[in-house]
Amino acid sequence: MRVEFQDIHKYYGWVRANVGINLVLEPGRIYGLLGENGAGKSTLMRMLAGHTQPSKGCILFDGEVADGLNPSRALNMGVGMLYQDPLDFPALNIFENFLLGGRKQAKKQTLHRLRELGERFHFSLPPGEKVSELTVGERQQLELLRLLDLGVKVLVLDEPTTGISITQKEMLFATMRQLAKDRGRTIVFVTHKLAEVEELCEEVIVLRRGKLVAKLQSPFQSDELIKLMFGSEHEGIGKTQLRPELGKEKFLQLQNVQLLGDKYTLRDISLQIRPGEILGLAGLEGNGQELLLRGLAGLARVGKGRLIFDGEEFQGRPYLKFRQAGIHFLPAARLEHGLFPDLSLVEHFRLAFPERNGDHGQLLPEEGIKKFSIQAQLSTSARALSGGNQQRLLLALIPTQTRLLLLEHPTRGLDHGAGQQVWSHLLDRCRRDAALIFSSADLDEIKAHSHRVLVFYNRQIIADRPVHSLGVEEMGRLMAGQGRAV
Amino acid sequence: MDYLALTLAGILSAGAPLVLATLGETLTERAGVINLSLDGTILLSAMTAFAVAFLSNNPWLGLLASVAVGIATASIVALMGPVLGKSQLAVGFILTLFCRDLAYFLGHPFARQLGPELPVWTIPGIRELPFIGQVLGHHSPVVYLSLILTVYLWWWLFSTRSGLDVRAVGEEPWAAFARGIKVQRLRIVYTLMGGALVGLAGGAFSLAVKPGWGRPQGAEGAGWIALAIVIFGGWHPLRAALGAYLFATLQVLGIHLQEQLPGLPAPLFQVAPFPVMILTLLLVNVGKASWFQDLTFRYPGLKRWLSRWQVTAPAALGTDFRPEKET
Amino acid sequence: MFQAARFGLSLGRLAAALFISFVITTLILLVAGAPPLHSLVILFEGGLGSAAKVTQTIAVWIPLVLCSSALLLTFAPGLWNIGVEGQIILGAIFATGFLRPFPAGGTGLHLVGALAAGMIGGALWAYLAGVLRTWGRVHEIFGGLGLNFVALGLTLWLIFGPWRRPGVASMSGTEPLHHTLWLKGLKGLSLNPVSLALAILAIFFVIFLLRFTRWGLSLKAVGQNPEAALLFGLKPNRRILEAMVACGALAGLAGGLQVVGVYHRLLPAISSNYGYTALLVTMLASFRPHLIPPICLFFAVLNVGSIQLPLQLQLDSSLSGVIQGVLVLAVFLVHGLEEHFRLLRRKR
Amino acid sequence: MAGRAPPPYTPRMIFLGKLRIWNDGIIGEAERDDPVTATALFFGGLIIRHYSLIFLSPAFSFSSYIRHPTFSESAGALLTFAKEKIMLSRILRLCVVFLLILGVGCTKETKEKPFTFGLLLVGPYNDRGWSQAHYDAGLYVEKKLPGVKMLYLDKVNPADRPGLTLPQLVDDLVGKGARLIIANSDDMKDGVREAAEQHPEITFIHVSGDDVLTKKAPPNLGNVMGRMEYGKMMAGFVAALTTNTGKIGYLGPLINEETRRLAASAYLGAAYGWREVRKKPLEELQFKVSWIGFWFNIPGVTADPTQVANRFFDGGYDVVISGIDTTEAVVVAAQKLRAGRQVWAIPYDYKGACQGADDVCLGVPYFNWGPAYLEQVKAVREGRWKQSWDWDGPDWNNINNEDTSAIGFVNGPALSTEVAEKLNSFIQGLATGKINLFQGPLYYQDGSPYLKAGETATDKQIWYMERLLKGMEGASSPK
Repeated sequence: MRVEFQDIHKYYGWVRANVGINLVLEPGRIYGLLGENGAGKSTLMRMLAGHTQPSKGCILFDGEVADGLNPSRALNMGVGMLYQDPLDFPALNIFENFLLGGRKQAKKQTLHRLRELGERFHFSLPPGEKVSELTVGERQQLELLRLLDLGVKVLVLDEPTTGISITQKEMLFATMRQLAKDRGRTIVFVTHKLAEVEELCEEVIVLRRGKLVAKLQSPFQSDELIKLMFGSEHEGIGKTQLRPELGKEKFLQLQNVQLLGDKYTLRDISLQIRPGEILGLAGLEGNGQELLLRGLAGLARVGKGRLIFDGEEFQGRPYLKFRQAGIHFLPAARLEHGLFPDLSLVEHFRLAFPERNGDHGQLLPEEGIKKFSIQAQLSTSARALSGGNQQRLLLALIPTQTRLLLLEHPTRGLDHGAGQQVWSHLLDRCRRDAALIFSSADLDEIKAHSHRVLVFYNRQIIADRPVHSLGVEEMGRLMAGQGRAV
Repeated sequence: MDYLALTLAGILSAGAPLVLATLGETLTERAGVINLSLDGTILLSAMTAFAVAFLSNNPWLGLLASVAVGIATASIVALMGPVLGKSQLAVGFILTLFCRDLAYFLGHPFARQLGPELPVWTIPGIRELPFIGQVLGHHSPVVYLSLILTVYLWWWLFSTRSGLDVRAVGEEPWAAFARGIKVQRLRIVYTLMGGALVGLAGGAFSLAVKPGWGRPQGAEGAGWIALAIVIFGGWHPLRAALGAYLFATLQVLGIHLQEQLPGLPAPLFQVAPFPVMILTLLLVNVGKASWFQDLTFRYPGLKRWLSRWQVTAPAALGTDFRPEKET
Repeated sequence: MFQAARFGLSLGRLAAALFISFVITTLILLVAGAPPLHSLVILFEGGLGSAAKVTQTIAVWIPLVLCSSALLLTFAPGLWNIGVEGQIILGAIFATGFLRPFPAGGTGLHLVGALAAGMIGGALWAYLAGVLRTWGRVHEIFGGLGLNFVALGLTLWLIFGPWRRPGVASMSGTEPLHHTLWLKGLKGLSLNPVSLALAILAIFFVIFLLRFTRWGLSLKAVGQNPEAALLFGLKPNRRILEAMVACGALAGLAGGLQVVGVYHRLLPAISSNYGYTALLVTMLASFRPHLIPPICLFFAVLNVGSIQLPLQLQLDSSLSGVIQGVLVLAVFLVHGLEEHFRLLRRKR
Repeated sequence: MAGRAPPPYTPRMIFLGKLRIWNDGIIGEAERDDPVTATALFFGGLIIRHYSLIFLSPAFSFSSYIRHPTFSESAGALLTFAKEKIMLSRILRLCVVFLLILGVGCTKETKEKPFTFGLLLVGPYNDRGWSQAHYDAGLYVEKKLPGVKMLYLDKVNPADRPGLTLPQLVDDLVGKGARLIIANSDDMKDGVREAAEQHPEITFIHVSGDDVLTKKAPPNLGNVMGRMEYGKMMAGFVAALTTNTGKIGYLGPLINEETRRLAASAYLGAAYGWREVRKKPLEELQFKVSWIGFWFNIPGVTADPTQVANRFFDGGYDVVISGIDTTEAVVVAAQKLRAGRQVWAIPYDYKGACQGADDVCLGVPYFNWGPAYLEQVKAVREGRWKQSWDWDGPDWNNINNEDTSAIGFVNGPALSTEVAEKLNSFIQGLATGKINLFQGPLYYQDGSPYLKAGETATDKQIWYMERLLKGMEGASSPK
């Protein structure tokens, strides 16, 4: 089946997830859809699978406009999608998961199909087992079998290889080649791993910031792809600002720390930070940066090891102790996790600076608004602020005595100028002996501002290097699992 | 022996409306919707059932009317909750009060009237059996219905395709949506069907178990107890029905025990289901509390011990699912 | 200009909700075979028709306002404190318990003590629901509801058991308090200046807390975004417990006033469903404090006036509850439809 | 379309008495084939009709409209605009009052009123029990004394009328012109006394109370009660002569002197019948009292009388004597009978309590409050009322004479003629004083003496029954 995207736009409030995408997918081919986190890959594919509708533009199947697509219609048209976070039913067993949304047929037959498909791919999926007991990889296998059983014509796989073994991966690739060649299926392989794209795909589509930046034929040049993905023209954040001097003493130390997250565990982290130091965390989302930042803020449980701040052991202490010690965390989802949507700016100031009671009426908030050039009034609610203003508000709310700043994606969603402003504030803080640890999907930003870079891959820190010894390209390669670990 | 058989028969009969209501609510909650309005719905349908039976002199029409009332109130829950995205809990709560008062208001002319009751059926084959015959052989049709429905719903929910769809919708609506299951439609349909059963429970009260209408009818509080039993029963039809019978036993036994142990405070038996409900919820949910996670981290055995007791609520229970909100 | 437009919009909403309620109420009355307008006139006359009735209405208004303003405190952090009913009961139990050792009478000091005991009782019960919520993750609706029934059971046990009247086992209540322990009303009227003052004080106090203190603000913050509240160091769990306790104390005060000011003894129905009615009031007010007193007044008029329906029209007095329920449902419906159509429009 | 038969789903099936509106015919007939549309039109039509007429038709009488529930009635009403204006202004005034909260109160209606007495009933006026007996007595007074009007309010108990106190209700009745207030429940004792103190100009009767006896009553409060002991003795007698198993259950309300007295009387009657008539040893008679905690069922508060009755029957008790205000015992007995068991029940309080339960009802001891009420009303109206404590007995000439006898016993359809005959001679014995069951030696349940041998109980001894009697099972006092 031939799939055509015509001028697809997708907006979520302020966010432009997809902008004017035109694309044709031919039957019998394997496409790689490449891009950094937040580039709009998943959104585009979710529209194809009918999970969400485009704000503008349309999708054509074999030249016919598919209007008002929903998952059930998309499935009927033959589009199946394997979601990154498996969209399955942990509380039900494997057989039931296989059955759901599938063809109506006898139980015996279904069981037979499940066994047959499992054998073909060497997946071990006992029908009676609960899905909540499976690994993410096994859950993806199950989903894959289910989609194949449905006989989809267009198969979208969103990061399918994260949790499966190399043999299983090779089997999977072989199957996909077979499906494409012999049965004329269209396969879209959404990934950030260059090696897999090079190994499997005949064509690669690169998205960057919601736009389609390239469509290339195999064979690919790795360097070129990395440039396309992460940008090489340094359009991002200015790098001219001076880095602060480093202090002497190591005021934050992690010794063989184990961090326990909701979804995964980070093991054996050892780190040292000095005042004024800026540490960039590079890595694709879900590889451990989030957990490290939260762990340092006292929001994740420390399983083993010691977390020493200013000579005191902090593991096991409540979040408030961390906060009182001058550690401050700003989440990436500003409105969802960081602000109170319906409270006004003044109220935010009142909440953030309890000790400065006298100033609450006007002075402090006005000062803050001016200093951080927040374009709003005192009575504006946080919900009504633009992304940049939300971030500026969050910065304005950081207590003055803060000594360790932990930021997730400090400039995500901001334009150039706003990003510059954010950084000048942050650097200013660091010059006054605060340390800063931030994660970013923009490698140029990391390159521009960090003293040191940690690269995460596969939920491990695979590199801890001074920034001058690590180029953007190499960072990208390491993140995509293509470099040697250090 | 005779006494035991008669007591058992009494429990089956007294528990029947409660079983119907718990089954209905179990069905609704399995689809991810909480219908909190049970207590009011039961009264309103009990009143309607009696009024219709009284006017038409036909208890079966009354039973039908009770089902209709159950569906009607459930449709308000479905409209406000799944469709319009208002808080299901809030709407259910308001409806509880509203339906109860409406029942008293509209039922006023029918209070303390003599009206028709559902007939008692004798099951020929079973009636003659020595012990079982006395327990099972001679009951109102709603009692048989409650027994049959319990087994049927259990089979349906866990062994059929449509039952699977319902569970899927209540667990992961977005996953179900991605698989082309019409989540919204199923939620509405099963809210209504659950409501129908709850309505039937009301009819069973006023046409069989506590025949007649009045203020109070005697069914007051049954809805809340049913809600508690749904939780106690872990959203499983068999266990829920068992819970309902357990409660009926408790009530029958309560009168007995009160004579044997006069020191026992009588209200104990009236309020017993509620502490049990709180305890069940505690066991279900405490695993998510951070202090408890700390504890299980230190003593991993605790988690295993707890998991033996745990039942899980449908993961998406009471949540808002509206795909149109995404865009 | 913007303000005016918003005001107009909310007025429109109100008009729509009122219209819907009016239509439904009319229907219900017609179905019941009652003359619709006449019934409504009787209902309102029954609540406002004479000075005595107005004072009765105010007597109902007092606990309603106390409980509704208490609920504002728990709704601020997003809690559904359905357990307020049980908190009233516990307040009544504690107040009665405090006064029981004084069968020969006492002074005003005893009354103050009884009210304080009532507040403590309500607060304790609320604290229990709060702990279940914060530490046990038991949703406050189910925790509170369960505790309501337990509170009722406790009352009954006391009335039939340790606090029974000698030789009597009846649900009709405990031995009445000595008349010096009655919080007296104005001569010949059921209007009680002390209770009235306490209720007015309570609503102003709650408005003050929510509008002008950081504590009130942090409650709202917890309700809006618990995660951000945690990041801001606002201790969401502690705030939730505090809100519950404060709410429980006010509800307990209402319960204590029911004992010393209205019934002069402990009854099983001492809470008079005011907790549930107050929940309706608060929802109808959409959690806006300044709407609480008028809505409470409206509901109190309905409650008091409804007694005229059986007296004059041989109707059941539960019409008041029907109207109250319809009103809140209508407001929900109007809000829900508005949002629904906005979503649909946005989709298009 | 004209002349077509009404469709099968006419609203008659749905709602009572509204058929006229349908048949009036604003609603198009063609839609009747479609139930949904028809229902919508039915309701829509109701509303449109009711409100459009007010605003559109200048010739339509507003006041007659709101006075009458249906169009067909109101159409016949007079087209008086004057009245309409009065009503409108009343509404307007109400609005003003409502807005100003404490605005000027309405002027009282100044019409000449007939003599009005108020009746406060603890249960529903149609409970086929205690409250209905009082209600019927009120109707009896209205019938006997033209120009006397009854105002009644039923369900006066805190569970049904939360938030309202007895003095408030009395205020309201007094405001409506009542000059005599009768409160019919033991429960209202404290409230009545309080109200009587507040309204010294009004006469109060507290039924079943003893405030006059204990001298707690203010001078404007009197007590009335019927000597139900005799009725209960007859009930017990009949039960003992009918039972096959020798087990009699007594469904008791709450525990106090009155209820102990009545339960004990029933036992005495049963014991007499068992020993003297059936000539069986008293040890073989089981008589058990189960208390539910109030005069009628309040779910979640009292024990459920349905359950208690069920337990009696399932436990082999084949006659249940009801001591509560409602009819659960009879209803459950009828269910058991249909299930093939041979059981009987004896309701209480109300003459018509046997209706509808023909095959199980042995008879009913009932109160006939009419004569007492009539006397009180007359006395108050004529200004010769004096405080008294009346304990009225049956008219032994004819205990079922509605003009003279305060209590009676109606034989039930299930009563065998043989037992009925024996009952008659028992009643004769009571009437002539040949049989006096409150005669010693009698012992309390705990073995302590109640009446010495040969001693006959005084009224006070009977009234203040402290415990149940020896031979009865069940709690004597709250534990």
